[in-house]
Amino acid sequence: MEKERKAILEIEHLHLDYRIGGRFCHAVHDVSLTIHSGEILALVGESGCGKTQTALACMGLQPESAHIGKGKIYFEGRELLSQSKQQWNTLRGKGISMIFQEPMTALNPLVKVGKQIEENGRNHGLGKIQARESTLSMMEKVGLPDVGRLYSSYPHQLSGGMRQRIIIAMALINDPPLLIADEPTTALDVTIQKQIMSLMKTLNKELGTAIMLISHDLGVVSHLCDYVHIMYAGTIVENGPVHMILNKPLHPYTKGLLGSIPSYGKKDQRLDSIAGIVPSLENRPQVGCQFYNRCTQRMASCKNISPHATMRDGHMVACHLYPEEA
Amino acid sequence: MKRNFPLRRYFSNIHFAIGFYMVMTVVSLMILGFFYIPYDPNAIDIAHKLQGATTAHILGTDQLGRDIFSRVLVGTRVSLLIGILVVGFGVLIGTPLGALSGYFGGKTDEVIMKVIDTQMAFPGILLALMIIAVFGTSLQNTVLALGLMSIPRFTRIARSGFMKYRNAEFVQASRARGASHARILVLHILPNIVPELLVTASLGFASAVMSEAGLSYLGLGMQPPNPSFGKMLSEAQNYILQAWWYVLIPSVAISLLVMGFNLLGDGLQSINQQ
Amino acid sequence: MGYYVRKILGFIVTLFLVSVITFLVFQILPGDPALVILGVDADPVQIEALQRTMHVDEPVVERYVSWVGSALHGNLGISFRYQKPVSGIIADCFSVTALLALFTLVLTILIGLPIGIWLAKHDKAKYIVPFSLVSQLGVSIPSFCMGILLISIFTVKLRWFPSLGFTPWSQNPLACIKGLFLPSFSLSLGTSAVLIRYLRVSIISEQKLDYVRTARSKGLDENTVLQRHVLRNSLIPVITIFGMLVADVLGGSIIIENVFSLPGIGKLIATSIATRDLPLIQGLVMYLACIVVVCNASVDLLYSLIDPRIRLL
Amino acid sequence: MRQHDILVECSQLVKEYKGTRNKPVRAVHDLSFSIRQGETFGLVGESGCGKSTLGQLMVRLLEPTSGTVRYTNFQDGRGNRKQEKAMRKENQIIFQDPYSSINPRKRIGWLVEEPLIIHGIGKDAQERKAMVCSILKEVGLDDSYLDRWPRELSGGQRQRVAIAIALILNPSFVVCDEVVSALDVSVQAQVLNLLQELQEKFGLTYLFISHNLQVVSYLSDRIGVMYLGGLVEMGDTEQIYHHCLHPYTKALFSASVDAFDSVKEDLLLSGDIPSPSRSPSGCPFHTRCISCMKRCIEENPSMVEVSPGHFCACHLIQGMNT
Repeated sequence: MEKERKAILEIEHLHLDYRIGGRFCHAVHDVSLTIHSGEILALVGESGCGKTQTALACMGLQPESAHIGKGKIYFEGRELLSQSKQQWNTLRGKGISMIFQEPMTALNPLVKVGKQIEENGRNHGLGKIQARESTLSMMEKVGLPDVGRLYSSYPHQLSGGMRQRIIIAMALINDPPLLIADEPTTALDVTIQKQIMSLMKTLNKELGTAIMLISHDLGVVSHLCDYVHIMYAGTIVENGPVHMILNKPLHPYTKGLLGSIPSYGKKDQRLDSIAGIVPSLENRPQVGCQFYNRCTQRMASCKNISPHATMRDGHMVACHLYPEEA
Repeated sequence: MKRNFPLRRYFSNIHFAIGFYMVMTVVSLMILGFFYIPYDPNAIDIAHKLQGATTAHILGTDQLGRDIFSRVLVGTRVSLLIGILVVGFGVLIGTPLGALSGYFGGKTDEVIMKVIDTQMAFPGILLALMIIAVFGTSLQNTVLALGLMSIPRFTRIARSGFMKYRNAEFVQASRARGASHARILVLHILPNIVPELLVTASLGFASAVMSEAGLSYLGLGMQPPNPSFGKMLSEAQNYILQAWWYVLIPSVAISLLVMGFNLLGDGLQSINQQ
Repeated sequence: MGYYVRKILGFIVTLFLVSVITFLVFQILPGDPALVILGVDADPVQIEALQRTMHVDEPVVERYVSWVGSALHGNLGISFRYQKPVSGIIADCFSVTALLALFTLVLTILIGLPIGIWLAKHDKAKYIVPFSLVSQLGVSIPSFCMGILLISIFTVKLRWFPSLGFTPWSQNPLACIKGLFLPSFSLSLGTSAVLIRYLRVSIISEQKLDYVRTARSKGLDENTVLQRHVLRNSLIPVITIFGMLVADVLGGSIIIENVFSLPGIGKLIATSIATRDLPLIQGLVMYLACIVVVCNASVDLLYSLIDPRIRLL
Repeated sequence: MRQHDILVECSQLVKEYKGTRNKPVRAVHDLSFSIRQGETFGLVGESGCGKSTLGQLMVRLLEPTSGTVRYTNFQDGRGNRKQEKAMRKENQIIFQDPYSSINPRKRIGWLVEEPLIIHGIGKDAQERKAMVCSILKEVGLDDSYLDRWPRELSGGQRQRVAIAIALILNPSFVVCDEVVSALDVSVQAQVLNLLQELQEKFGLTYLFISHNLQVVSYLSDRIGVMYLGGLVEMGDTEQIYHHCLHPYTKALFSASVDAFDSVKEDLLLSGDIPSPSRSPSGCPFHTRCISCMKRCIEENPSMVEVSPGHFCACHLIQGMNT
């Protein structure tokens, strides 16, 4: 059923390193994923696992100190990493848009919000009047009231939820096929978070925009996404349809992550937490499983051999517990 | 290893390292001056006036034939002494004021900051000039005048530091644990702003040296015949046609000290921010 | 509106405190002020006359009120030395200092702005380290040292600039500019170094903010991001610095006018201290401080006009 | 069930701040409730609802504008230094941000020992050190941490240190203000487990403040839901979880998505949380409530006990009762 859909973004074996003390330390290690048109895909993991770095690489916005070693990113069949600065500029905001975590700081405090939305349209070839019209209609589409007045207000006059709506309007004004949303609701209150999530779902249905959602919150992901990739220390350890991952996790890290989430149902039980913390960039093993040190089911082979992704029960998992079947 | 580590961190900062050596150059000149001065710095020898560098006078002589090198050696004492006294004055008065202002806030803060802000209305050495105009020229009055001038910068830094930490969670927590105000001020907050105070002290030292030179250039600092760099400069200016190199010597001495302490301060600041 | 009311109130309070400080400092003269001013060997008649003009027998508050009252009417007393009204003497000198300050500020912007922006754009150690050392030189060499060095090079050796003195603008504008160039240049080295440093830090820290990333993710090219977003926002904190620089320039001009023998306020202060012409000093101090306060107030005003966030606070 | 002795009791607690133009801002508005010995009382609410202010009032970091906080097992500390010190020993607070909740310029050993010095506990340095080591062990850190600096520790470890500092005085009541909110899920679970272990071991009473309904309903025996400075609903966790009545609580449950549950009732609140400085008339929630009536705009509902131990402040409920 998914084969009918067109692949929009394909990441193939992406490696992203930082040079620390003369050594290359990987922030993203051999990540491959595909997003199809109209789909919502989630990248889930704890902080420092490389999910934001992956997303930034798709926008060409990774920090200057980052080094993309290997890998290819295809957007609608076109390779991105080898393109010129100018080509990046025409792609950003029109082909792929991105929204960020902090709605409080993501808008220029000195420019009227309407102008900031409009700027994205103007930059990609809309005329003055046309840009203004589509700004206003986009603002209505994201559920903002009284758009005429809001157009000429400054960011500090708006609440967090409203700002996030403005940012979404800005990202979608050129009707991009793909939206990358980096923790779009983390900084918001839960009731506002819910509003933004349902807005994103509506826009995904109405406009057909594919969304790559980056989140640490499996709860958010479970209600918004079709497909999930679980990242740990720069690698994707497990991926598959969201209900599969949640109901039948295979990788010990995914299991630990799910076990760590407190809920009423687990009352008076100990949470199955994972010992230790995500290793910092310098302390990641060059070979072997990244999760080796914290894993409760580790084996001798885990330390020296990097696991390969294998198909199991309808989803992919990279762990030696699930060897490749002949 | 443990002792070595912090020092390496400081000296790997180029600003700190250069500043340190500049200051040490001047300080070692001063120390040399305590043990050995080639000539009496105030001995007049008109026969040998305005000579260039010779083996007898390695930096030459001034308009009265006094040995410039000896005068430089003694002059460093004045600059450094005034610097230390002024910074001490500023730290001892400015920091507690800033601490009270920042920690307690409210009316205390308003009053203290209004007075401090008012002081900023007197540009440059104007405040010092006013005090000297009233009390006359002397070492004590110079220190008093420059010391008063240096209070605001310490008050500001201390205030912003104490304000930042006043409601920090660790301060709240220790207040909830029963720690007294004095304990919180001295043991919890102060250590956190010492690095910034050190930076300010270093920059304050530089500006004290500069202001003192300015005052004595105007003839309102140390009185002759005591050697001081500012005075030497203004004397040298009168002989600029005969001996152009003479103006260089006090200029370099002042700049070395000022730049040394400025670089030290800058270096400390960027080390703190790491 | 509350913002402006509070600002104006603060402005008035500052002016009041400035006048109190200026007044009080001159009241704590050790000993009999008339005796101090005229010297021990002065004529008793003269001393008595002076005591009368100084109203030493009245209470401090009354004297302050009458002093401020007449100061508000433009009467700052009579100079001992010149036997002329202080306000008239100040007015004569002020044009020199004002021109000098103006020249210095223009030079500061001409030097500081482009270099600061360039350095922020090229934020690499190989540019920053040498530059920051050079800028340290600018900050650390006192302007009077720099002035004397410039005189010895450009006036004495090369004879490019006239020697000391001042030509009024109305007489010969070119000669006026030539005469003021060296003093304002030596002042502007320090101030532009400060400006560059703040500008660079401000731009760089602004570039790290989230909204710049948002602007980039719209596909704007680097120059547009810089011009339309970063530069405008990072100039706002620099406005404050500029207010401080005005004070710096005025303070620096006190000494630099003496170095270049410019007949401005600074020169006047130095000579009046040497001659213990107290009413003149008092008037000069009050005058300079008021200029600084007014400058700072206008910077605040400018700030609130540019930054929409401020009015609400 | 645990004991029902009341440990802390608040009655008609009000805390006002001075806002812009001297208009008072009500951070906490007419709050009455009590916390029982040995229980975990969970306090949920969104930003600006006054839950942190309430936490600080409970340990007397802030003085209430009116109303009282009363402790049953020791004297009220007001005006009496000795009693105040005793109160400070019994009540502790732990904060959210692991990076600012411990002093970055002091070694771990010094930090953990300090409360002992303030309260004059322990004969000598040796005895105090032994106490420090034993409490560090309780929170899962060993002796090697004594000489380490906070900057060398991870977020989770710092939070453990913060817990150790709070518990070394052997308090009876601990306010946990968003203690796990800044931590990653796996570390959050470690700290939650630790808090539960320590509670059992030392018989602690927690006031657990969080915006995360999942965490609160996992950990708490009873829950209070706050909105704009007031409690809107309070009851046993079971009552709140299964039979919540207030529209806000319902919306909160609907919004705090749980990876395991399917959404029970899809309730989407419109609008933003009003700022506490512009609190609406009548029921504070009426601007966003889906079942707002005329009465709600005019009159603030009071807390009514709908079933034993379950309180709710809503005109809908009161309508049903009468």
